[in-house]
Amino acid sequence: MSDSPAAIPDPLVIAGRSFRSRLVMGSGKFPSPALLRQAVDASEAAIVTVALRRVDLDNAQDDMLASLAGGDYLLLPNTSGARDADQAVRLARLARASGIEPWVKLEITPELRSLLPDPIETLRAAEVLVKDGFTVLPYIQPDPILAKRLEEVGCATVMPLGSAIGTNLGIRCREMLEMILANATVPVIIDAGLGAPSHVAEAMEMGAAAVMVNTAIATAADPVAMADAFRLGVLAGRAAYRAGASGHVGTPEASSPLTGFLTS
Amino acid sequence: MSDSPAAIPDPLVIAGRSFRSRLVMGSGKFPSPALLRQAVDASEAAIVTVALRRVDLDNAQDDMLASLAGGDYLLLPNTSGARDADQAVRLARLARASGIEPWVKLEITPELRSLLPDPIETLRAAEVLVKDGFTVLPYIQPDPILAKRLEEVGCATVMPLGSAIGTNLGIRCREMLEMILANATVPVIIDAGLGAPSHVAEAMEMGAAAVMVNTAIATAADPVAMADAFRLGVLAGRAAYRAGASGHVGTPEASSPLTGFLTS
Amino acid sequence: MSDSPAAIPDPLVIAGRSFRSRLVMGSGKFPSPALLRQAVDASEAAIVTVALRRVDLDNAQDDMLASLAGGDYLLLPNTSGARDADQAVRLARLARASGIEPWVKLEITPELRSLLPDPIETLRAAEVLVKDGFTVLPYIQPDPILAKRLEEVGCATVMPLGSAIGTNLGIRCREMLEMILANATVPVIIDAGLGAPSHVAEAMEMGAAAVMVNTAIATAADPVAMADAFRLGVLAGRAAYRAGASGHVGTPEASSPLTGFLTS
Amino acid sequence: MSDSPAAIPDPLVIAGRSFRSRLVMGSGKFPSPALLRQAVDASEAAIVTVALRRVDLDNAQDDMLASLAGGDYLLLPNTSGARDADQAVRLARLARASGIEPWVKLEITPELRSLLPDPIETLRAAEVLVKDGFTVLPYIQPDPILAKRLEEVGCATVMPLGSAIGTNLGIRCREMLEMILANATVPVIIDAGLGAPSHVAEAMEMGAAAVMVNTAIATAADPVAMADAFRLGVLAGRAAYRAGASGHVGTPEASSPLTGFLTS
Amino acid sequence: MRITVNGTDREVADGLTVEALLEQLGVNPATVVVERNRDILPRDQFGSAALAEGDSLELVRLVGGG
Amino acid sequence: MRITVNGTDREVADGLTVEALLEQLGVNPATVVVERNRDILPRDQFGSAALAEGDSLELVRLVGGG
Amino acid sequence: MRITVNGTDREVADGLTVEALLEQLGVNPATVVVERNRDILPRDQFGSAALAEGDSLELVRLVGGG
Amino acid sequence: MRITVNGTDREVADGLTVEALLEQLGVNPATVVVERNRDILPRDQFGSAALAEGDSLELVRLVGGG
Repeated sequence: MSDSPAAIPDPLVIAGRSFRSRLVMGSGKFPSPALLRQAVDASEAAIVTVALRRVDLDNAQDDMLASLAGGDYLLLPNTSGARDADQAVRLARLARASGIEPWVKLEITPELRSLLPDPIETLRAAEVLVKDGFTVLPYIQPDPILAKRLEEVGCATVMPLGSAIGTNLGIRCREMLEMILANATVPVIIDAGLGAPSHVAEAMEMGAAAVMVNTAIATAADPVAMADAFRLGVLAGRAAYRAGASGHVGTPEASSPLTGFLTS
Repeated sequence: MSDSPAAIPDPLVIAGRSFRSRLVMGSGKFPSPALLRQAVDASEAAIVTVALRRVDLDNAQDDMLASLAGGDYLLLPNTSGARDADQAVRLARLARASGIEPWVKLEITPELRSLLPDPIETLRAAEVLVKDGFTVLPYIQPDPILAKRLEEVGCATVMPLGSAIGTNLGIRCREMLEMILANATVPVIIDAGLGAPSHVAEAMEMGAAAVMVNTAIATAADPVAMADAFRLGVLAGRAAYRAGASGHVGTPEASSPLTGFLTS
Repeated sequence: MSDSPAAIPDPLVIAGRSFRSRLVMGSGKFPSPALLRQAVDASEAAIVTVALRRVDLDNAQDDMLASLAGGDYLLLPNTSGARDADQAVRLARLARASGIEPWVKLEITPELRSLLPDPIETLRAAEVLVKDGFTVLPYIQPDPILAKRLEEVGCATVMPLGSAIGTNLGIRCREMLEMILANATVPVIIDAGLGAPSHVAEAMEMGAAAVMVNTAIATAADPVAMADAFRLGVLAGRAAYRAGASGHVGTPEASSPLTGFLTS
Repeated sequence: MSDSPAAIPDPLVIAGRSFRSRLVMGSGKFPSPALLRQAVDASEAAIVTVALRRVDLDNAQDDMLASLAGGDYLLLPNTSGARDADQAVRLARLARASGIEPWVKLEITPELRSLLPDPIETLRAAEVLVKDGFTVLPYIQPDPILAKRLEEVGCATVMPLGSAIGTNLGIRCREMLEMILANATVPVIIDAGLGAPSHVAEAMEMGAAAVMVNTAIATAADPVAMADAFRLGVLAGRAAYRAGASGHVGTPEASSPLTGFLTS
Repeated sequence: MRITVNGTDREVADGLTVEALLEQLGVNPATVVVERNRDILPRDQFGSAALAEGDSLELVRLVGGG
Repeated sequence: MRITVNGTDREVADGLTVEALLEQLGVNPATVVVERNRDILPRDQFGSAALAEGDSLELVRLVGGG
Repeated sequence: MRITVNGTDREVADGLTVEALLEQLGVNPATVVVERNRDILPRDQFGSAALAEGDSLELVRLVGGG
Repeated sequence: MRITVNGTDREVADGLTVEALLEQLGVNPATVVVERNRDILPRDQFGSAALAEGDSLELVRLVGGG
C-alpha cells in the first residue's frame, strides 16, 4: 500500500506516507465478500475503510473482511457508531488492538437519522487521539473554521462531506469546500454523498487530494464495474487539475475560426 | 476509425458505422499543429471535427491540419460560419469535395456573439443534406421537439448543446437533455460548453451516446494532458452508465452497519 | 385592464397597451369557478389566459369562465391543443370570433407527454397570425435565435419557458434566458415551470418584463393565498430590479465594521 | 417592536416575544444615517442588528445610529469582531451595559478573510451567555448537529448562513438547511449571503421563521427601494409557505385541459 | 337531415337554423363560437343561417387554460 | 497621571472623574459604554468614579453592523 | 460463574481463560479484539488471562464499513 | 484578364488553367477545394479547366474547427 514516494507518480501523501491512488474506498454494504474484494481490486484503492462491531456470537465464523486479506492497501478503521468523543476514542483503540496500524477515520454522529458529524466532539476526540499517537482523519461538515482547528491539533487530513452520507447528491456546498481547499495545509479528502464518477471528478478538479466512496459502488447494479468507473473518474479529475483547466468563460467563444470564407 | 462492430467493445454506432471512442474532439484553437496531433492521439478520439475556410493567399502553405494526416479517425467537417441553410449546404458540399467522406456536423449560427444555432435553418438544411446523401449531425439547442423533427428527416444523430459554446459551464438545461435522451432513437452527442472531465462524465452518466469537446482541451495549460483527462472522464461516465448507478437518495443512509457495538 | 400609461406607475407595455401588473395568470386547473375568480382578484393580474375547447353537449350550461365576467383584465386565449401551425391559426381565429380582442398566446405542442413547443410550427403560425392582425405572444423554448426571429416577424412579446410546464422547477436554463433578455426589443415574459414566488422573483430580478403562472397557484392547498404570494413575489423581484441589485461577490465581505474594538 | 401576540397576524415569536416582521435587517455599510433610517422604515423590520465599536476619539460626536432613535424595533447587538468565546462574552456584556435589552446575535469569526463562524467557540460562548441571562441568537454554519446542541444549551434561535457573508450567493447548502428546519424546535433565521428578494423568498418557502439581510440592501444603488423589495420577498415566501406549495413534479403537466376540440 | 356536431352525427329537422339548434342543445349563443364546415359563422348570422344536410359544426367556447 | 483610553496613552489630571474625561473628549455619556480595567462601569457611577494612575479604559458604543 | 459477553449474561466454568472462552464460542482469536471491563486485553494474554465472576467482555472485530 | 479569387480581384494571363493558377499562388492542389462561379470544380478538372474573364473563384480548405 505504500511505496517509496519516488516510485509513485503523483502520490497521495498523508502523514508522510505515500499512496498510489487518490480513491479511498469504503467496504460497507457489499452483497458478498467476494464482490467486495473484486470491487476493491477494480477500484485500485490504496486505502480501504472498515468499521468495528461486536462479534455476532450466533454467527461467530462470519468474516466479511476475510476476502480483503493479503491486499495491497491500508485498512483504515472508522469510528462509526460513536455518538461522542469518549466512544470514538474507545473504538479507535479497539481497532488498533486488532493489529492494524494506528490510523483512524474519526466520525462521531450523535444522530442516527442523518449521520451528520458533531463538530465539538470531533475536535475533542481528535486532540486525544493525536496525543495517543494516532494518525487521525476526521469526517466533518464543510466548515472551514473547524477544518483549520482540526489541522491545528494535528489531524493528518480533513474529510469534509460533499453531501449527506448515502444520498449520492454530489457536491452541494461548493463554496465552503473551496475555502477549505484554499486554506488547508493538510490533504483534503472529500467524503460522503459522492454518487457518480462525475462527482468525484468534480472534487478532484477543485483540488481535493483524494475522495472517499462507498455507497455508490456497493449498491450499484454491478459494483465491480462501478468501482472501475470511480477509479476512472478520480484519474480524470486529477489529470484535469494538473493539466490546468481554462475555467468558466462569461461569454460564448467560437471553437472554429471566426475569419475566412462566408464570414468575410 | 472504424473496425467491424464485433471487434470494438461497446462501440459508438452512427449511421451503421462503429467508432471505438465516445469522445468527439474539435481541432480548433490549438497553439500548434504538433500539439493538436498529440492531443488528438491522447484523447483517443475516433472522430475529429474540422472547419472549412478560404485559403489565406498570403500564407498559402500554411496547413494546420497536415499534422492530422494518417490518423485513425474520421474527419468530420462542420459548417461553422454559415448563417443560413443555403450557406451551410454550400459549405457541406465544398467539404465533401475535398475528398473526405460525406459526413457533416451541421451548425448554423446567424449571430456571431452567441454562436447559438438557428432551429429553422438547421431543419431546412438538414432536409437538403440528407436528400443529397450526407450523414448529418446537427448542432442544436436542447430542444426535444426539434430533436425529434431532425430525427424524422433522417439525421444520423442530434448534437444538443450543454451550454453556450466556449463557456465551460457544463450541463445547464439538464431536464431538456433528459427528455431528448429518453425519446431519441438516434445517438445523442452532447456538444458545447463541456469544460471539465466531470461535465463529460455527467453527460455520459445521463445516457449520452457521446460527447464533443474542443475549447476546454485546446485552451488548457497542457492540452495533451487535458485530452487524456477528457478521455478518462468519458470512460468513467460511460462505465457508470453501464454499471447501473443507484441514483439519488432522499435521506441519509449509513455505509457502516447500524447494528452492533456501542449502538446496542 | 389598461389605463393610460401615465396613470400606471411602471406599467407593463405590450403592443402599445399598458397593464398595471407584471403577473400573467392562467385560469386552468382551478377547483371551482369561484376560487378561480378569487385567485385572479388576489393576484391582481391584468392578463388572464384562457383556452378554447368544444362545448361539452352533455353539460352545455357548464361555464367555468362565467366567474371571470366583469373583471378588469384582458382575457388572453391560448392555442393549447394545437399540434401544428394550421391548428393554431384555426384556434386563434375561433377565439377571436368569441368576441374578445385579437390577442393570442401562441402555443404549439405536437407531443402530449412533454407539452414542449415546436419552434418551426410556432414561427410559421406567428407569421400568419401577425399578418392577420393578431397581437401574438408565442410560447417557446429559451432559444435566443428563435426569440429574435419571432420578434422580427412581428410578435409582440416572447414567452420562453423557465422549465417544462407544470414541473414547478423554476428557472433551469438561466444563461439562455439571460441572452434573450439582453437582446430582446420586445417584452420577455417568462412562462411555465415557475412554481414558487422565489422563482418569479428571480425571473423579475433578471429583467423579465413579466411572468406567467398557472399550475402553482391552481394546485396549491390554498389557491387564493398562493395567488397573493405570487403577486408579492413579482412585486419583490421587480422592485429589486429597479433598485439596482449589487450582484454576486466572489469573496466574503463584512457587514459590520472591520475596525475598532477587539480587532485593533 | 412587540405587541401582544394576539394583535399581530402570524407573528415571529422568539423567546416568548412577538415581532410583526420576519425580516431582520442589519445596519452596517449604509451610505448615511438618513438612508439607514429610511431603509429600515421601508423594510418594516422589527429587529435591527447593530455592532459595538470603540468610540473614534477624533470624531467623538459621530453617531451613525442616532437616526435609529425612536423606532419601533428591537436593536439587536452582534458580537462582530470577536475571535473567541471570551471576546464575544465581553462584547455582549458591554452591549447590554449600553442600556438596550439583553439580546445578542452571537458571532465569533476567528478568520478575517472569510468571516465564517467558529462552532466550538460559539457553543462555549452560548452556554455562558444563556446562563448570564441573555437571549442568544447564534450565527452558524448550516450544521444540523451544532444547531441542535445550541438549542439544547438554551439558545433562542439558530441563525445558519445561506452562503458566506456579503457574497449575495443565496442558499447554497440547501439540504443541510432543510435538515435544520426539520429538526429545530426554536425559530430558524437564515442569515448571510441572501442577496436578492428571490433568495429570501426561497428561505421562507423552505420554512425559515425569518431571514436576515444587510449587505444586499445597504450596497444597492437605491437602498430604500431595495429594503422594500426584500420586505415584499419575505412576505411572498411566507405567504407561499402558508398557502401550501404543491411541490416539484417529475413530469410535465398541462395547465390547459387535455380533452376537447382538436385533441379529440 | 343528418349533420355532425362536435364530431358526433345528429339527426335534426330540415332547414333548422343555428340559433334553433343551439337552443335545442341548451348552448348559450352569447359565449359559443360556431364553425361550420371549417368556416367561422359570425354570431349575427346564427338566426338566419339554415343548416344543410351533411353540415359539420364545431361548437367551441373559452374555458380555463394556462 | 497617565491612563490608557482605547489603546492610547493619555496624560490627565489627577483624580479626574470619568464624567469629566468624557466631557473633555466630547463623548456623549448617554450612548457610551465604559469599561475600566476590564470591568464595566455603570453609567450612574460616571460622576463619582475617579480615575487612577494606570487605569485602562475602553469607550465603546453601538454602531451600524450586520 | 456469571460473566457478561457482548451485553448478554453467560454462565461459564470458574477460572476459564479468554482463549478457552473464544474456543467455546467459535470465535477466531486472530481477528477478535477483547475488551475486559473496559480495558483492552492484549492478544498475547488470551491464554493466561483467567476470567472472574462478574467480568464484562466485549468481543469485537473489523467489519465492512464506510 | 481579371478574375476574382477569394473576394479579391486579380489580373491573370488569358486562358490560365486552375492548376496553373494554384501553382502561381503556391496553393497545394491536393488539399484545396475550388468553387468557380458557385459550382464546385472537381479536382481532376484542375488541369483542363481554363479560366475566363470575370470568373469568381473560391479556394477553400479544411482547417481546425470545433
